[in-house]
Amino acid sequence: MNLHEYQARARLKAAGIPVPDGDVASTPEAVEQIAQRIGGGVVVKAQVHVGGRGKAGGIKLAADPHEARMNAEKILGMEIKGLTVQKVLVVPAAEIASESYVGVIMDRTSQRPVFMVSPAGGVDIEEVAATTPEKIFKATVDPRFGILPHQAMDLAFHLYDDIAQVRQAATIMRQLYRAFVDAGASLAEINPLITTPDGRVLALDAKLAIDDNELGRRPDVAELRDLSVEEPSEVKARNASLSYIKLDGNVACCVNGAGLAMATMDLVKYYGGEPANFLDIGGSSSPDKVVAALEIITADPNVKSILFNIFGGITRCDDVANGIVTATGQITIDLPIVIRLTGTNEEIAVEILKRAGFEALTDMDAAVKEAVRLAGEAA
Amino acid sequence: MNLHEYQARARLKAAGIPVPDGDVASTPEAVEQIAQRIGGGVVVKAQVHVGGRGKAGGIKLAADPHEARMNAEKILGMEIKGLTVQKVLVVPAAEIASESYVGVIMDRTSQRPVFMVSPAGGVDIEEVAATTPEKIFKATVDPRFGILPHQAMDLAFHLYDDIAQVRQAATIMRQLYRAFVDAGASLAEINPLITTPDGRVLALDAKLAIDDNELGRRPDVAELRDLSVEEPSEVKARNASLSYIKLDGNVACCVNGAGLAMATMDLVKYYGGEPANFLDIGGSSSPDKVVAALEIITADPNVKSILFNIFGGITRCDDVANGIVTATGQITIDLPIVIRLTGTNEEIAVEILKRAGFEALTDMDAAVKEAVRLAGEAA
Amino acid sequence: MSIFIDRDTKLVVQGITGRDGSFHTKQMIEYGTCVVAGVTPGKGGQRFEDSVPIFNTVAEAVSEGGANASVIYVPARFAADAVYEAADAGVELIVCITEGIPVQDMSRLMPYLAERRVRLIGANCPGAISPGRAKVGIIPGQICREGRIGVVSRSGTLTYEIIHQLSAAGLGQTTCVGIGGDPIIGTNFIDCLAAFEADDETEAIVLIGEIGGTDEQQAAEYTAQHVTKPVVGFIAGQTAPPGRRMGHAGAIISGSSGTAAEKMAALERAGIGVMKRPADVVPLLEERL
Amino acid sequence: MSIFIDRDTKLVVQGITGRDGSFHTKQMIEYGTCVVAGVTPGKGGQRFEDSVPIFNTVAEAVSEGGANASVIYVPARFAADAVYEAADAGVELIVCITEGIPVQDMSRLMPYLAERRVRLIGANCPGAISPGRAKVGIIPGQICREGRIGVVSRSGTLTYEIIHQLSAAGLGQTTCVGIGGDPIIGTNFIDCLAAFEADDETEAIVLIGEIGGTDEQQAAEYTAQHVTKPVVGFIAGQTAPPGRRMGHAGAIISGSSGTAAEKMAALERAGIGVMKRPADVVPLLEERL
Repeated sequence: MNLHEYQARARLKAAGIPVPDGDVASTPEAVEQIAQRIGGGVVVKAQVHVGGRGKAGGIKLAADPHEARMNAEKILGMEIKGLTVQKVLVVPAAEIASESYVGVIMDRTSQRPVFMVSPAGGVDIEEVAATTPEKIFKATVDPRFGILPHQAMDLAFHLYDDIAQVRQAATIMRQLYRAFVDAGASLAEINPLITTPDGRVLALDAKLAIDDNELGRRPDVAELRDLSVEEPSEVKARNASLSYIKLDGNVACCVNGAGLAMATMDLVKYYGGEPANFLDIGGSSSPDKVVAALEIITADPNVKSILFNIFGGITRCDDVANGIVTATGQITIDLPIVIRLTGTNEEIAVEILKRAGFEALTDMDAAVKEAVRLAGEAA
Repeated sequence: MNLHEYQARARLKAAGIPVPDGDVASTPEAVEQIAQRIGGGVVVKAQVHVGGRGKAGGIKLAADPHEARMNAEKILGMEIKGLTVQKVLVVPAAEIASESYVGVIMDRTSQRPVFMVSPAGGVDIEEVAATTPEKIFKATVDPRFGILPHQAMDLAFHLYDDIAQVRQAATIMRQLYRAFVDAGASLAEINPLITTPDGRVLALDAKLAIDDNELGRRPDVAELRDLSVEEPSEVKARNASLSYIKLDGNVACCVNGAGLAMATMDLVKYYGGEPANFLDIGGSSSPDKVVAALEIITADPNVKSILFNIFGGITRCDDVANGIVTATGQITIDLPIVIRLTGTNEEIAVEILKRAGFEALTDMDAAVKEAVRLAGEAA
Repeated sequence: MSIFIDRDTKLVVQGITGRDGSFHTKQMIEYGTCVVAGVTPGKGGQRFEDSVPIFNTVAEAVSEGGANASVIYVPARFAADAVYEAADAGVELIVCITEGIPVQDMSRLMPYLAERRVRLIGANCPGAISPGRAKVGIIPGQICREGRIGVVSRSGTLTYEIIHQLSAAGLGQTTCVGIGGDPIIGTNFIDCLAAFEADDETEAIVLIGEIGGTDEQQAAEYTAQHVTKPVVGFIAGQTAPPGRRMGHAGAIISGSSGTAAEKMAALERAGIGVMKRPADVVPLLEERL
Repeated sequence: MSIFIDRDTKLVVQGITGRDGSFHTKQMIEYGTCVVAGVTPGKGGQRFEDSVPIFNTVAEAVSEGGANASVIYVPARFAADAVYEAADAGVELIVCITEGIPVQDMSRLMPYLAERRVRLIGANCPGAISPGRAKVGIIPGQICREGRIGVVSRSGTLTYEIIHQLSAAGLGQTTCVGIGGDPIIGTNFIDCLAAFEADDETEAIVLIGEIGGTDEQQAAEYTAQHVTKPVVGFIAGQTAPPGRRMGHAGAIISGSSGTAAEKMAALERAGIGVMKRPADVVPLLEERL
């Protein structure tokens, strides 16, 4: 789960990191009021979960409250990479002497949090890494000890020469690590970390990505989820304990297990089709889950055929069969359904389906080919 | 630094450990009011830093607020092992089904915190260890991980059979460890940890000993120091950055370094004398410290002779010599002073002392013998 | 021979009285696994299905029950604790089936295990099976067959699919290991490749990977340098959209964006036979055996 | 030979520009110690006394200055951090003079050092001196003399007193180590006894202990089993009142109340010559040499 900038900066601030004044708003009027309170020039920043907001026109400078309101009118409601802007953050226009990058990421290879800093901040860090990798500095953190003061100092010396700024940046890194741990984050980023002309070090932007496995024990973080910016079908799927990602194809896939789901999508493509989604109904699945899955799939107008691919292990094939029969009784599905089932309780499932008028296949390749063919016919 | 029971229980409570209601008071009237508020029978407990309060009559049960007041009148002002009771804690008289011991101590040998529990609580744990060592169970904590849930459960299974009580006790141990770490403690103890007839697990008494080196960074703990129960001369010494412990002999010792100070005391005893104190003037000593040391020493009416034993290293002998000259100018000292100096700036020191009419020795044994002789003559 | 688990595996089941734990314990016992003990705090002294003794702690399951391996089915919020407990009790192998352990917990746990030289498989994995000898976890026994292929996979049901295809073609397995797909796991591809390489009975290895991370690339490099036996591989997720979970910064650290194309190229370069679809596993292996 | 420090010790001074650090650096250089670098964050690029280069970090002092040992004079609140920094920079020996590090910090620090196999002497100790070769810390050089006695002590000035008596009697030292009196220290008596036993030049060992803990008892046991060279010992605190710092519980864990009488008896049992007073060191040693 990604936090909005305004949510992330609130957590960084709570950890002691200096961030500029500012507030979030969802109407131009509220933006004007915030700008009034702040006084002087402000920046209005779209709150959406994508990079490149600036280039897309989602970040605008305003000289006074009136202009802030005008900017907010333009930004609120605009689409950036498919996401509608519903909130903007209003912050004072900072005087910037330098811009750096500071981030901490949970690294799979070292199995530890890794700090990464660069004196080339305020731009896409991936581009810095590609064009000037010598400007990126890293330190691996032992999670039993956290970032040690000398590690933070070492990194900060790569950003600044002035010892006062080095110490400020080192303190910020330790606070950022604290925020990273306390939020259950997989990524915590400040880009840019700026210096002001009078020598202060400030976090001008903030990003926090949360490990979904942490949400159960961190209600304070879980409540930050903003459903309004998510695909409604994905929200529905999550509520039904399904893992679903909408795609652009027309062969809907309903699979148990993420790896098999991906392999099924790949096989759809292999046989010339296009998958309409990723959908993992998970391990111990109940008929209810299958009903929810079919509701989500059939709500997508692009879908032309539905493919079930179930390898029974913990998932019992008869549960899935019952779900299909129940769902097709509850909602009208006028799309062709191809079912492949094998494993636990396969025979019972085939019997259940047969009685309801469905045929069941046992070979994955045959099922995928058939679903692709049916979608092609319908298109 | 030791905390009072009422201070320790407040910290345990803040860590989530269930402790009975209760409050501290320094007058019988206040005790009556607290007992009134609590209702029913109460226990009035002397707040002094010694064990064996109960045997000494410092803990008394009262059936009602009036009796509580009467008990408080007896306990407040009483002396227990040389310490005057200035405060009492008033708690409800708990119904006790069982009493256990739970403690965590920083262990020198393993260099780690060690948990120790016993189902034989409510009594002197040292006696339990001596008479029934099989009733004591231990677990070493890795300070990088804290007490692990399974360690707490393992220990709790030694205290209780009922799984609900086991879980309560395990949670309390984890909270106790948290309190131990957060207070910078070297010892945290609950004795007794009780069960009530209805199955709850409660901390009935609490003890926290704080590592003095932690006080600088923990103002919330440092402010709990109760100067009123400390020997005034020791408070004065600490304020002058001296380490001083009053003893019963008549040869005052003023030494640089704790080990040499102890060796000097031992040598006083070896030559038939009795040391009046332990006094370490520390490493980088200034004349001011020597003045403070002499003021403290001469305020003890038992002292019959004063022995300086200074081995100059970081401590400069001339600083000590100047301190002696300054102090003897400021305060009238009509006690014999024996001075032994050797090491850094020894010659300058001898010269300074000679001009002020003092003789300086260089041999430790000779100086100690002389100080013992002078004290013997004066006695 | 087989790797990690065998007939001498003496298993303790942590969470034996839970819904998943009891179901799969029955399956493991039916399969012939030597389940010597179960653990459920507070149920010490009882017996599971009138036979397997239950203890309050893993330490007792080891000292009194003689367990040398553990499998964990406890709920997610207790799962990391269960791994610490098993490690402290002195088992040699811990298989954690439970899904949902936060990655920061795993990060702290790994050096604890390293200090004690305990092998963890998972978490969030189907476990391992050495057909005809022992099954630890949830891989369905009926799809496996004794034989000479080693299987290692980050996936669950996809692994079953491939094992199913192998068995159907008469290609039995020495051991199948599901290492789990979480960002931080106890046993990785390389650990399994090394074990299969050292295992006399294993004649060829099937490696099943996924998008994300760089484990497959590292496995490919390791294979090129250290594995003499034939290896075939599959990468799921060729059509998956670019990951939405991890920001760009992660890819900079790993030096890779973790796509299927990258990974398949890495396997190819290492001389590994790359399947285009699961059904390719049999012909690719048969070419190489 | 000598132990821990010698002519090949290349020292970095952490906190070289502080009051204590600068004073003692001059003394160490005057004594002939090879001080190759100093560290004060923000003063990197400057020079101490126009000669010793100052770096911002210990890592630079090692990589650019060539240091292989570190001595720490920074204030107490930074001292534990300074030890972590030195350990990460890869020095072999860290001597921490600073007093006042909380015992819980030391407890967390010790396994960090153990993983990196770095020796820490102290904290809160006077350091070590190998007369005529190198001095790391604050032991006054002028009281020492080259020779064949190894000295190890928990104390500061008491050690000087005893070294003074040795030197005055012509009994020079291979190395004198002040291990510090804190409850948790990096190098203990046994480490030093083992090193002196292995050191060809050392012919006899003086051990100076104090009340509290059980280090001296353990040292006595170790001596009985592993030390062939003559050892004489002193325990300070025979007249000290029972400790007020640690409750009864600590003594149960250690199985000892840590009194001088207990410790002297343990030394006696181990065949160590026990001094009744510091001045006994010379006659006791002479009996044994």
